[in-house]
Amino acid sequence: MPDNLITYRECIKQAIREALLGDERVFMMGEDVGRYGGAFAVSKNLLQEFGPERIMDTPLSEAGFVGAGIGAALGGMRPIVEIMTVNFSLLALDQIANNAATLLHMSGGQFNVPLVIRMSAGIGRQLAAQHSHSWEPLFAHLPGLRVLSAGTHEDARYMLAPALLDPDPVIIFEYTSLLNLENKLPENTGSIDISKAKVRREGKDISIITYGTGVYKSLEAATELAASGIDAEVVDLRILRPLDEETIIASVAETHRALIVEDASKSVSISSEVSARIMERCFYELDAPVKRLCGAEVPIPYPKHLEDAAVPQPAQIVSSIKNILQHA
Amino acid sequence: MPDNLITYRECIKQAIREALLGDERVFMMGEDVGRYGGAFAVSKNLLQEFGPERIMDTPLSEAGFVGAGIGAALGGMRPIVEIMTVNFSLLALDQIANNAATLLHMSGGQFNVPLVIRMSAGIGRQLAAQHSHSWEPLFAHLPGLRVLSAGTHEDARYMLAPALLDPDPVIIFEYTSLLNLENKLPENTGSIDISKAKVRREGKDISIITYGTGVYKSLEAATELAASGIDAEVVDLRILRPLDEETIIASVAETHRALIVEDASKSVSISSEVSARIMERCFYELDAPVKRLCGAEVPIPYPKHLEDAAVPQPAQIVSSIKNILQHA
Amino acid sequence: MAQEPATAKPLTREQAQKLLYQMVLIRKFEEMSAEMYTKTKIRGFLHLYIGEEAVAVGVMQSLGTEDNVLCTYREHGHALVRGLDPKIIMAEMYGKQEGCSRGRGGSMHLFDAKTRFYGGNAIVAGHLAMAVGMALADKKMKRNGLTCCFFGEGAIAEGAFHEAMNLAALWQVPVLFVCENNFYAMGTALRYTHAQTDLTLKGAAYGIASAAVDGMDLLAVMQAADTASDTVRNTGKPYLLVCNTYRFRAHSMFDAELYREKSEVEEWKKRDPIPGFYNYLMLQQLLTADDFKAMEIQAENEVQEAVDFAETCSWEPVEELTKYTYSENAS
Amino acid sequence: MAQEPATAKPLTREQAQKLLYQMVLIRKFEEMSAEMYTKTKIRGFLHLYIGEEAVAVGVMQSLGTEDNVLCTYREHGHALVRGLDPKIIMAEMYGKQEGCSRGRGGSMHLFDAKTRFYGGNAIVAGHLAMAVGMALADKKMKRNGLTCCFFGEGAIAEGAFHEAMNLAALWQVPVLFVCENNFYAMGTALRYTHAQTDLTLKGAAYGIASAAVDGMDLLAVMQAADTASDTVRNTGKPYLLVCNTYRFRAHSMFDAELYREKSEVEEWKKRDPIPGFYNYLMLQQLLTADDFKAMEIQAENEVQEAVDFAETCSWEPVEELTKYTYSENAS
Ligand SMILES: Cc1ncc(C[n+]2csc(CCOP(=O)(O)OP(=O)(O)O)c2C)c(N)n1
Ligand SMILES: Cc1ncc(C[n+]2csc(CCOP(=O)(O)OP(=O)(O)O)c2C)c(N)n1
Ligand SMILES: [Mg+2]
Ligand SMILES: [Mg+2]
Repeated sequence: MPDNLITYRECIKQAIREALLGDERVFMMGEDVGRYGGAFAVSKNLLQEFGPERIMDTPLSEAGFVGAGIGAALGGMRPIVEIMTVNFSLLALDQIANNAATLLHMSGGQFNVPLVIRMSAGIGRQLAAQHSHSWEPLFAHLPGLRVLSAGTHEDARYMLAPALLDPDPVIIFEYTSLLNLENKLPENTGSIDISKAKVRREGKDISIITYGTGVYKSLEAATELAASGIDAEVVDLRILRPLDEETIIASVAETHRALIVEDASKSVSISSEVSARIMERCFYELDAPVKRLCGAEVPIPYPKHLEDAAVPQPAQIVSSIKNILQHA
Repeated sequence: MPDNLITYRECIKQAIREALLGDERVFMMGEDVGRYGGAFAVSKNLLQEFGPERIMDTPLSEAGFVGAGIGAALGGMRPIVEIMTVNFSLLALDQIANNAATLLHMSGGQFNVPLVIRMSAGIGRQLAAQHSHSWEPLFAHLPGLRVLSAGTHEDARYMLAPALLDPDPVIIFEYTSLLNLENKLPENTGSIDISKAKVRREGKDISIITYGTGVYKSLEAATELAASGIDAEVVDLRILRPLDEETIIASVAETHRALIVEDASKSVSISSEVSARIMERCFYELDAPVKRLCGAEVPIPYPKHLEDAAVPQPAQIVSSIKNILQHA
Repeated sequence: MAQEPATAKPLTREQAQKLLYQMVLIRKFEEMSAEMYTKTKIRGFLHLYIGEEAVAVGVMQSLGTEDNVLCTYREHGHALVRGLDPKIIMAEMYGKQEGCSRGRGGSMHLFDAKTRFYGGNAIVAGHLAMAVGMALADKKMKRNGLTCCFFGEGAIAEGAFHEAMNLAALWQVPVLFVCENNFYAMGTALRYTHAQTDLTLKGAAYGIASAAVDGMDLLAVMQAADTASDTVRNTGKPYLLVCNTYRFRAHSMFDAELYREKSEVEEWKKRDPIPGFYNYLMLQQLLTADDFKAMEIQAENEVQEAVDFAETCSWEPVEELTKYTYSENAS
Repeated sequence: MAQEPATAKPLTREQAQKLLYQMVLIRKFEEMSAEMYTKTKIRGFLHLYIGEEAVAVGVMQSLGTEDNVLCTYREHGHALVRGLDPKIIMAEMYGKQEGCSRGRGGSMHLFDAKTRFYGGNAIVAGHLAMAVGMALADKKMKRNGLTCCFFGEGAIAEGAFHEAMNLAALWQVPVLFVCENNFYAMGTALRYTHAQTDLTLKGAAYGIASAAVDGMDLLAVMQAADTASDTVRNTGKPYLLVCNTYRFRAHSMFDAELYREKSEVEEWKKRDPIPGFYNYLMLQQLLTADDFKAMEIQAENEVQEAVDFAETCSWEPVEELTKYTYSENAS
């Protein structure tokens, strides 16, 4: 890679290596993370470097190994559990919702669960209905969880460390379609505040509020809009639960307009929540109704043209924004 | 019971009996539906009446028997699968999301899944964190499902029949805290349109939009408000997916104000979705920002006073509405 | 019922009486709980262990303080034997903040960090994989403890059981799986829950050593549990111990018991572990009738004190509702 | 590899050649699929069955048209043998609307109502309980069919396997569970997936009859499958048939095969089911070298026609994206 260009995959891998090197309580487990090298080659060679105690291949047993991760966290370890893709996460959702998310409160503060669960997510590789889910909204509904979404190289590289320091369960969504993408890492990051959203581009005409694969798509759209003289701000939510409401409100209070963009299907989504919060906090500041550009309400089909049609594309972001600005 | 008063429990039971009598493809299965008589005595004596082929006790295997229900539906039966309470439903969520909800689309229209899943839901019986979930929002996010909420005796009695006629998977939420409640059934119901919300009380000052246990609570609040000269409309969503947007919009277009009430915790909830839709469709008609009164973002604790504090109560509905009207 | 098992471990008078006392205390504590339930002091679900006392007492005596214990929602007995003060258990069941879970959990969710008592878990079979993970942590951290996980025979039908057993066996971690087979999962009898009703055969499917024992016979349970715990400690591998027992009471307070004959319950009551062990101790001259009287009075007093304590305890302020949803909210 | 199994069923020349042809067709079809993948005509995941052909061919010949078939994402072979036209399979893999799932599913989701082919299921072990339910429906409706459910040995670690087996055995429904044990679940070898690697022992935990067979030997598979299917039909009960086999190719197109030695693959290739069965037929004089040549050409032609067909097929209009999300949207 020329200069300081780095792939999103390499960002995740470096984050994991750093975590394993920095704390011997950290270990990683999941399906095919070891001998196979990770379903998406994220953990390639880590088994060789750290050995089978730190990089544990598990059988196909999502509920089992997530539950074991919770137990290991209770027992003083700092497990990184990889669910190969979000599509298999429902098998472990009872463990996550009923154990990881509730134990601290239910035990009156006695038992916290310092567990990190990483999952590949997102659509865009023609994997069809059962392998293309965007289930961020399901996790973001559950009290007791912290839910992160790594929509940029920066977050892929630097979110894991603070997640591991969090005494409570943290879910990290990573995006398969970004894995091969190269980008620069910002200088001097190294510590990320995982309670804060981040303005990825400042602008004064409208706030594009997004996360995950929506971030680069929105930045692309913003660049195109700039050519038409429209100055869009791009807010990367990053933390889907608990939402950083202040950053959202601050942005919309400045721009007076908002478009929320996400791949997940529209009903009962992150976008719904963001829209409702803007309604509650910024109603009198709005120059136009907040709009949502979300995934279609459909199981994702296999062919490229239908898959593309199922989630927002930069061109739609551009046209939606032009539309909002024309009518306001 | 005097006159035509009937308990919510009896409503459900009659609905099930009617279904079993009316179509021999219908059978019911679930944990303890037979010999035990149903965890909440809903199906008491049905085993005696219909025999073990039609009322099947299953082992503790939520994923297994829900999956089997999907298979039986594919095989031409019309299964009513009871998940004892919503709290165990995550164990079957993969089956529901990846099989029941996607098969029709994924197979290009070849395989529909005429399955009905009933679940007891809601809080109010001091069952603590793992047994007090309000997970309607999780199900309402999933394309391919129809999600119903029986917040009244009428719906407990008459929703099942149209659900069984639906060629696609239907999830019905029933509310444990209502089981012993007696009420009259409206005359001449008998057929319910499960694509439509229902205005349970007409009013012109504000729309209370709600579902589930929120319905009777909101009606109670509306009665109290009427005493203060406030005329609140109560919209029972009933169908949480796909939402009947038109009824919501029509109501808010008349009242120009809305409060959304639900027991589920606030973030990424049904209320979020309803608020976002009102934003999109009624922004210019609103006299005040839409507010949400939802469950607290917390695992539900056991003691009565904390449990009560965790979900909206009629008094809060009243004060929230007074607040909205004062500030508008 | 007073037959001596093959190789009873020689008991001192003190040990013997302590064990009997534990069973009596559970019995009295739960009888009082039922009473307090009807007086609406206790609410929610209440699952009584009456009849099954020999299992908790017999297994728990084989454990040490460094071991972890996980139970189901039917865990008052286990909590008592593990050493939780009856006062804080009763306060918990009242929902008072002096309770062992701050009143947040109630009967189904007793937790206590000091005694490594990890609940009180109310999703059937939901704690089995956690137990495997706790044992994994012990193994990784080279600590000596084992993890003891109690569950009902109904739990074995859940996929969670299968995954936990396979992982424990694959990873070779020290978990003692204790199946409390009381022959019913709510109203569903063993034969309607499992195609294969010999539950020890389940172990073989994972290459896990298994044994079954008469769970109404305290000495038999003790011996089987000692063997099981020793095996887990010596091999570092999991073990499945099936204790065949019976609950004399309803599943919970909402159970009309339509699914079993009264006569069946009466048959099992003849095998009540308390008179069983009582008779044995009398025969061995390790107990007098007066000892037992005193024991009953002591247990009744302890239970009454627990109730008195719970009555005086306080409600958590509503303002603290969301405290401990996340750790940063901790004071 | 040409040893005759104990009690081979006497084959006519026509039958024998048809079976061989099916294996050859799968092989050619998949080689072409791999090629079309590299040409980016096919996208997404592509899981090849090459090396495992004897399992699908051997089992499927024991089934009738009234039987249901459920498979995993590695199902091109099963679809072909079940009688789906190679054209509509290839069109599906191209994502064209003339495909068997209207192009919506691709390689992992072949569906065909006419032949009772219920996918193409890509959540590992997610289709097992469905299979049980389909068999339950057959039983309730007093139809004669059995339900045949294929899955990999990796699936056995999932809780879903356990629940499905127990339910099938409890309910006594006619399911033929066929475990295609190719010794790897992606990169995880059998010994890292299961503590108990003798998979037939799994059946015993549910009282389900089980057998294992050399899945590289078509005649052996046929015979074992006939026994299994007959047993299911005659008893109405489930059966677990473990076919030990091997995939010669990578798990999918994204697999560097770091987890196994090339030499291991080469060893297994010596047991390739196609030359194995070819040699047997030559010995039995049921096949000539010319027959085989002709067969290969015929298969190549069929596959080429499938590709040609797929090329000419059309894309579903974007406007139809949400069609069939619900039945009422159906035209
Ligand atoms: C996953 C799940 N499903 C259903 C229930 C409801 N439920 C509570 S206890 C119980 C029976 C459990 O039987 P068993 O495991 O034998 O334990 P026992 O109550 O007999 O001690 C059921 C069905 C639950 N708590 N969790
Ligand atoms: C529930 C679930 N977890 C993980 C995956 C990812 N995955 C796809 S195939 C596979 C291996 C399956 O192995 P096996 O069952 O032996 O079948 P094989 O591919 O060998 O035919 C895995 C882990 C999945 N599809 N579903
Ligand atoms: Mg039991
Ligand atoms: Mg395999």
